[in-house]
Amino acid sequence: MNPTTYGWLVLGFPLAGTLVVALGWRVLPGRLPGWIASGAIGLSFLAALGMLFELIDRPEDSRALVGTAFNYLDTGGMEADLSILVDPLSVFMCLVVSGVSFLIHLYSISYMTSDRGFARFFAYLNFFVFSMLLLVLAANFVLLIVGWAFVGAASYLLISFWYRRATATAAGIKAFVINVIGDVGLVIGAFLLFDATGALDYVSVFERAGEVFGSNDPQLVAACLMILVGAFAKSAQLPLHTWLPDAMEGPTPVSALIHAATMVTAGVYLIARCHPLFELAPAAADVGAIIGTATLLFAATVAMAATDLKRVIAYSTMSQIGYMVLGVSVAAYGAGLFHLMTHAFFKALLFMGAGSVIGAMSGVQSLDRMGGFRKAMPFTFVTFTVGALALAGFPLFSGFFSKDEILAYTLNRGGGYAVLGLVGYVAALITAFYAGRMVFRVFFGPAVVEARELEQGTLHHGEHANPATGEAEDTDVGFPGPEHHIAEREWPMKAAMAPLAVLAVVAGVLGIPGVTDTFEHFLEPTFEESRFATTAPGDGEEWLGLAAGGVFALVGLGAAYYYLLRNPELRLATRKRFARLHTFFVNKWYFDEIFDAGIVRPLRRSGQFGRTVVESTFVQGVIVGGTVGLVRAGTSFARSIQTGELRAYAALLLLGMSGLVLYFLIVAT
Amino acid sequence: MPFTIHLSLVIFLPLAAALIAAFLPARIGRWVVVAASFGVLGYAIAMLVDFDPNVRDGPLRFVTDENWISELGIRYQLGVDGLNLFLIALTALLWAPATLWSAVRMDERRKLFMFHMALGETAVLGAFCAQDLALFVVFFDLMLVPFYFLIGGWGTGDRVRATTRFVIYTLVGSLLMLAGAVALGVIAADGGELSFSFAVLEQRVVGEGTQKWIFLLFALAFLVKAPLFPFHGWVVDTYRSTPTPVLVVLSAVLSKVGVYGFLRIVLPILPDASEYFQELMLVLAVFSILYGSVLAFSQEEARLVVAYSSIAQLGFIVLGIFSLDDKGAQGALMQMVNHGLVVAPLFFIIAVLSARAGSAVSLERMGGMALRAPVLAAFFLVITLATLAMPGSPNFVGEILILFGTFEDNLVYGLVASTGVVLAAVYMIRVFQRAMHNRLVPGDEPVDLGGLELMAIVPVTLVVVALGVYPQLMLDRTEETVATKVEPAGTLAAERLHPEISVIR
Amino acid sequence: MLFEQILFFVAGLGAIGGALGVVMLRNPFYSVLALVSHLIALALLFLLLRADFLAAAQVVVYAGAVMVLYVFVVAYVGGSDEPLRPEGGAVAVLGPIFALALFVEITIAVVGSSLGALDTTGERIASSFGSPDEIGKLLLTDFLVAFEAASFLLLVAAVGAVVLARKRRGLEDPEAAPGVMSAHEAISGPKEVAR
Amino acid sequence: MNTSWFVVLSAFIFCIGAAGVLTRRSPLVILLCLELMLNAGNLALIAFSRMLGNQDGQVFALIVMVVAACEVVIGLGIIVAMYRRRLPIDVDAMSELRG
Repeated sequence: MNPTTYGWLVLGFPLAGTLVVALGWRVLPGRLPGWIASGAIGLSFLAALGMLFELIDRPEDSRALVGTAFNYLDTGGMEADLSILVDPLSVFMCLVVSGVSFLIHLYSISYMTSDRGFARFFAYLNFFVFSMLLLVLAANFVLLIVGWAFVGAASYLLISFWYRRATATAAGIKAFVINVIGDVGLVIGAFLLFDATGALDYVSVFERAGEVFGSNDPQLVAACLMILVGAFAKSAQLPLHTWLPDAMEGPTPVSALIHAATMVTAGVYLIARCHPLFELAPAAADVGAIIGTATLLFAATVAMAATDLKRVIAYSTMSQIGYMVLGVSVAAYGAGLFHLMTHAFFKALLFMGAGSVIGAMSGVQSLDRMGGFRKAMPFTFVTFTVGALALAGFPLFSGFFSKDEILAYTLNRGGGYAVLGLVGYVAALITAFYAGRMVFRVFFGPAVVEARELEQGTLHHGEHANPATGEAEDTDVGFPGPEHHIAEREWPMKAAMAPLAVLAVVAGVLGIPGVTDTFEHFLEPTFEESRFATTAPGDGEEWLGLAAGGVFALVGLGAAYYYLLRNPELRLATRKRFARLHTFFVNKWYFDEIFDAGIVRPLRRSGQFGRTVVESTFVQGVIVGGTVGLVRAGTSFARSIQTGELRAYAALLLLGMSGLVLYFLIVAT
Repeated sequence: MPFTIHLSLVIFLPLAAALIAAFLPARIGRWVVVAASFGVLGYAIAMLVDFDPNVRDGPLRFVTDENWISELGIRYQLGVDGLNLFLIALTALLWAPATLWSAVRMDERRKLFMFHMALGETAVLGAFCAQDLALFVVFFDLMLVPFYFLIGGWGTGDRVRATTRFVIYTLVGSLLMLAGAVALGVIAADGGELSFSFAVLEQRVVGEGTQKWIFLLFALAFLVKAPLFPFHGWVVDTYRSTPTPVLVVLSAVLSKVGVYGFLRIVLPILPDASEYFQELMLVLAVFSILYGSVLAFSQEEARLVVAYSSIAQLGFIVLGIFSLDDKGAQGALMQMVNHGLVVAPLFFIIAVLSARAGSAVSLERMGGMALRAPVLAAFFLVITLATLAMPGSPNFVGEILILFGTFEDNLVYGLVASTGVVLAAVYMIRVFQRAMHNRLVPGDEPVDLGGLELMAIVPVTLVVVALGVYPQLMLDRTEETVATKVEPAGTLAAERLHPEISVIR
Repeated sequence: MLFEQILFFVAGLGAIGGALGVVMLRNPFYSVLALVSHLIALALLFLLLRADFLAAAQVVVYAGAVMVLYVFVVAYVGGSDEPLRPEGGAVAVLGPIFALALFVEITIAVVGSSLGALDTTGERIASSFGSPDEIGKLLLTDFLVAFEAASFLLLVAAVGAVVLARKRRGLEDPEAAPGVMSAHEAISGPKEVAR
Repeated sequence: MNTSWFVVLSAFIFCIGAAGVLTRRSPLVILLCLELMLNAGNLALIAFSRMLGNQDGQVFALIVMVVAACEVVIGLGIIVAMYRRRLPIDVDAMSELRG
């Protein structure tokens, strides 16, 4: 079969799954919607594999195929078909997305079992996967924007999935609006490209860009910056990141799928997809690199101070995406995308582990209340630790190869990039520290009540309260569910976590410098025309970078061990000593407050102003009042004649008649 | 054998049915009117099917051309082309559920209500089909009559005030337009034979100075009808008091007649003036977008959110039209239809919500209904997303065309306008969330959609989804006409901005 | 000729006198009688103008039948006197002035008219001019539509009069004789009758 | 007799009637004054008919008489209805048409 046929199948299965689950929500019994949805994604993954094999069979120079269904929009010179582009990059993305999604679907079947919105959850989740696949398969900017917005909508729906929680709905709105800002950025960017190249599909745009744009052409830089706005909004990079930590209000599988493994990495995909443009506009690429670096450092510091388990992982996600953005911005495409993949594995794994722990804690998410789960939850402990080690970049784990490869590339670019690379290493140290901190605080130390209960074989069921506000839950809708589920007791959860744990360990083998470069070789056709192919570090340099990264990881983990387990007093003392810095980190560098004061409140106030002043004084007063007043003045004159007195009417009639006769008399003479 | 469609039949079918129904008991009569509105819908569908996008000669189809008032050169001239095809279909599509809703839900002086609804449909269809300026004016003013009675007679709250404002505003506009139309006909004839036919007027040349003041007369009438800031003074009261089925057609269809007038009359007949006032209209449009969005954001009444959002949406439409670019105008036309398609179910949904919340109008009294009314929530969600022009909805296609058209030569206006897209996301998702999510407000009784409500909401929503999947369906059929209507003014604008092009020409 | 002139002045003065009587007399009953005399005087003038049929119709239908209707209604309503000069009312003062102005204007117009025929007695006419025969022919040929319309109008008027003047339940006291109102009712309106 | 005499006489009667309509308050008398005005019109019609030697004017006068009769019937009907509803028989009291 043609690879594009497989491509349509990849899209078709999740869509069919969405429709079946959404339309059959009332008749499908029990866990069936979950199985249908998972099956759809599984089939989609198989189709993606089919696409992969078909593509590999083809010669390297014909591995980019466009399949068109029908013309979506074609008017006034604009042309955008409903078409998909199958090339190594999109196939790679499809594999990651559908693969990880399948496992998370599986996990969700258990995790969401007792939730009232079981079918709704899977309909949303399938819709999300469909949208994400549409995003990565789209062959033009219009379809990309469609997928881009669809995933935003799915993300909104899933963040506010437990919609009786005020915090969840507020977080949903925030995420949605910031995503729309990104959409608008993309639309403007797409126009700037269209204006110059007269095309909207990737192939023509990239082809003609080289002809119409010089290096750092202002219009191209503007277009790339607008594309970056879109990418940053979706990938939670500074300063459009505030929605991601709040998005943790959604169910944990959602955090794992959308806000860790797939959707948030769309920005990275986009930059990689548009690399011909960014290479023509190095200024824009530099902006991407700098923002990526800033984000990775910022998020790492906040993750170090945060106490909510899911938020720690969320900030770590931001930080890791910062690495990816840095990678694809400095032309380390293979490395950036490699990190995207390994990150998807270990971050999904971390979230699943966190979900299991939170299940054991019956909804509590605070690290301060956890501890000593090592014995009570051995499976979760092992998998979570594997994930954390991969995140920390522990030597030979997958994160080690991917992250440190990015940094090696960056250092190798030299100049200002070296500074970015060094910042990256510092953040890597912090990353290792907070990765260790999570593991040590959750699984080590004295066992908390919940852990002891679990060791005796009973799962703790506490009061249901919103972890963010302490507000009692509305049990109608279900939230994590009246009953909790942990990996130790549910085979689907285990079945989902085990493969990911294995992948988190071994995925690195796809990209060991000098030994296996399967990964980069596969992606090569997409990036072959890159002008920066020469700046890639040699194997030796890469190994040097890896070694440095490994040392930082070990130091960070060691520090975490020393501070948290060996010498807890020192930890408190340090925290006291740097109290100001700590508060600054805990308050997330005050970004939320700044936005609130700078954008949200002025907007609300201008609404108030509009309603009270403009509307009542100007529109209702001057314009309406003026018009109505004029008409009223006219009518009141007319009314004053209409006395209702018959004789007055008759008199006027007579007067008029004598006037007329008089007129004719005068005219006649 | 080619299927022929007599537009007069389509136009006057509702009125004829209403007259027949007047002699029947209300119990039967209302169904006659409903049947007629569905008959019109059937006709409109037949017309859509019959409208071959590939025929390139003579864009006007299904023409009726009779002498009407020969002394004044006024003809009874009807026809369909790409410009009004979908607007006629929209009218037919939305009047059917609105009439159905009226037949079931309105129980006070029912026969009269149905009569006015039918008269309204006739008037709107006439205004869309008319190919003669005088005929257009007649139907344009005829629209006012039934709506005056519908709002004044069946409205809620301060309906007298609402009716007065509505009538004064639109009447002032209409009178100015009447003056403009007469002046245009006479001046264009230049002592020769009077004619008000659009086709003839497009050929005749009117001096630029004359064009300018005639433009202002027309623009005022159309802007009031739309409405755009600052001519929206009637909107708040009217939207508050109008009964639901009337509001549906008022907001979804009537407001489009005004902006349709820009494309049909102003741009092709007054190109110099359109070009001259382009900047002004763009400023008004952008201002409407921002103002409507910001105000929609701070409203507590669901209907008023939609009211102000409509001002913003109409701002987008005018922006597209006065970008004087085919893409922009094409997008504007598409957006007219789309806005109608989403606003109609939106008002039905608001009526449903308010019925569930003990006939409250404020968003504060609604909340958490999604759990017990999941079907309602699903449709509300689809419509909300379409309203805020989420990519994948037809509204997105309309908006992206408008924005692309505006960016082309007026980048700054386009950029400012695109913030309106973000604001739309804020206020629409806020309405959805306040009504559907969060805790259930005590006293609300969320029951899911019933039969009538489903019939009113579902088909239109399906059309929205279908257009979202295949927007080219509309673009194919409208492209050519829109381009010819925009061309005269567009060429002038292009020559001003890029003098080098005119040199080449 | 002289006889005609005398007759004109006599009849004209009679008509004017009747008209003035209608306007000036305070009792409506007398006004009606004045109108009857005015109409009869007019009928004489019609005769002078050779409108024989019309003169007859005027006397029989108008002065006879219609006026009888008036008399009945006046008797029924009870023609109470009214003050001739209603208190206040600029209209009452201005009205006659306007009327006078109009009369002056028309007189000037007639006198100053260049229409020569006004100063003649008129065209030569056949002896059958104005006879019932001729008028009847005209009515049934040239003016058939007007004739039919007029008859239809009469029908409508008759129906309308019946509708207007019939008794309405609930609006008045069905027990009380029309026109008789007790002092109590005059103050508080008709009382409800419990059935 | 010259036609102008008749016309002037007709104008005089018409004006008397008009003045009556304006000065009197009883609807009954106002109706009578209207009769005066109509008859003045009739007189003018017949005078001109004689002047032109054409009987059309007489036919018109006849129609006017019919209309007058109708008007009387309706007018009197209204007065009777008013009387039955105990409304004052006074045109100044009837000002429902006030705008």
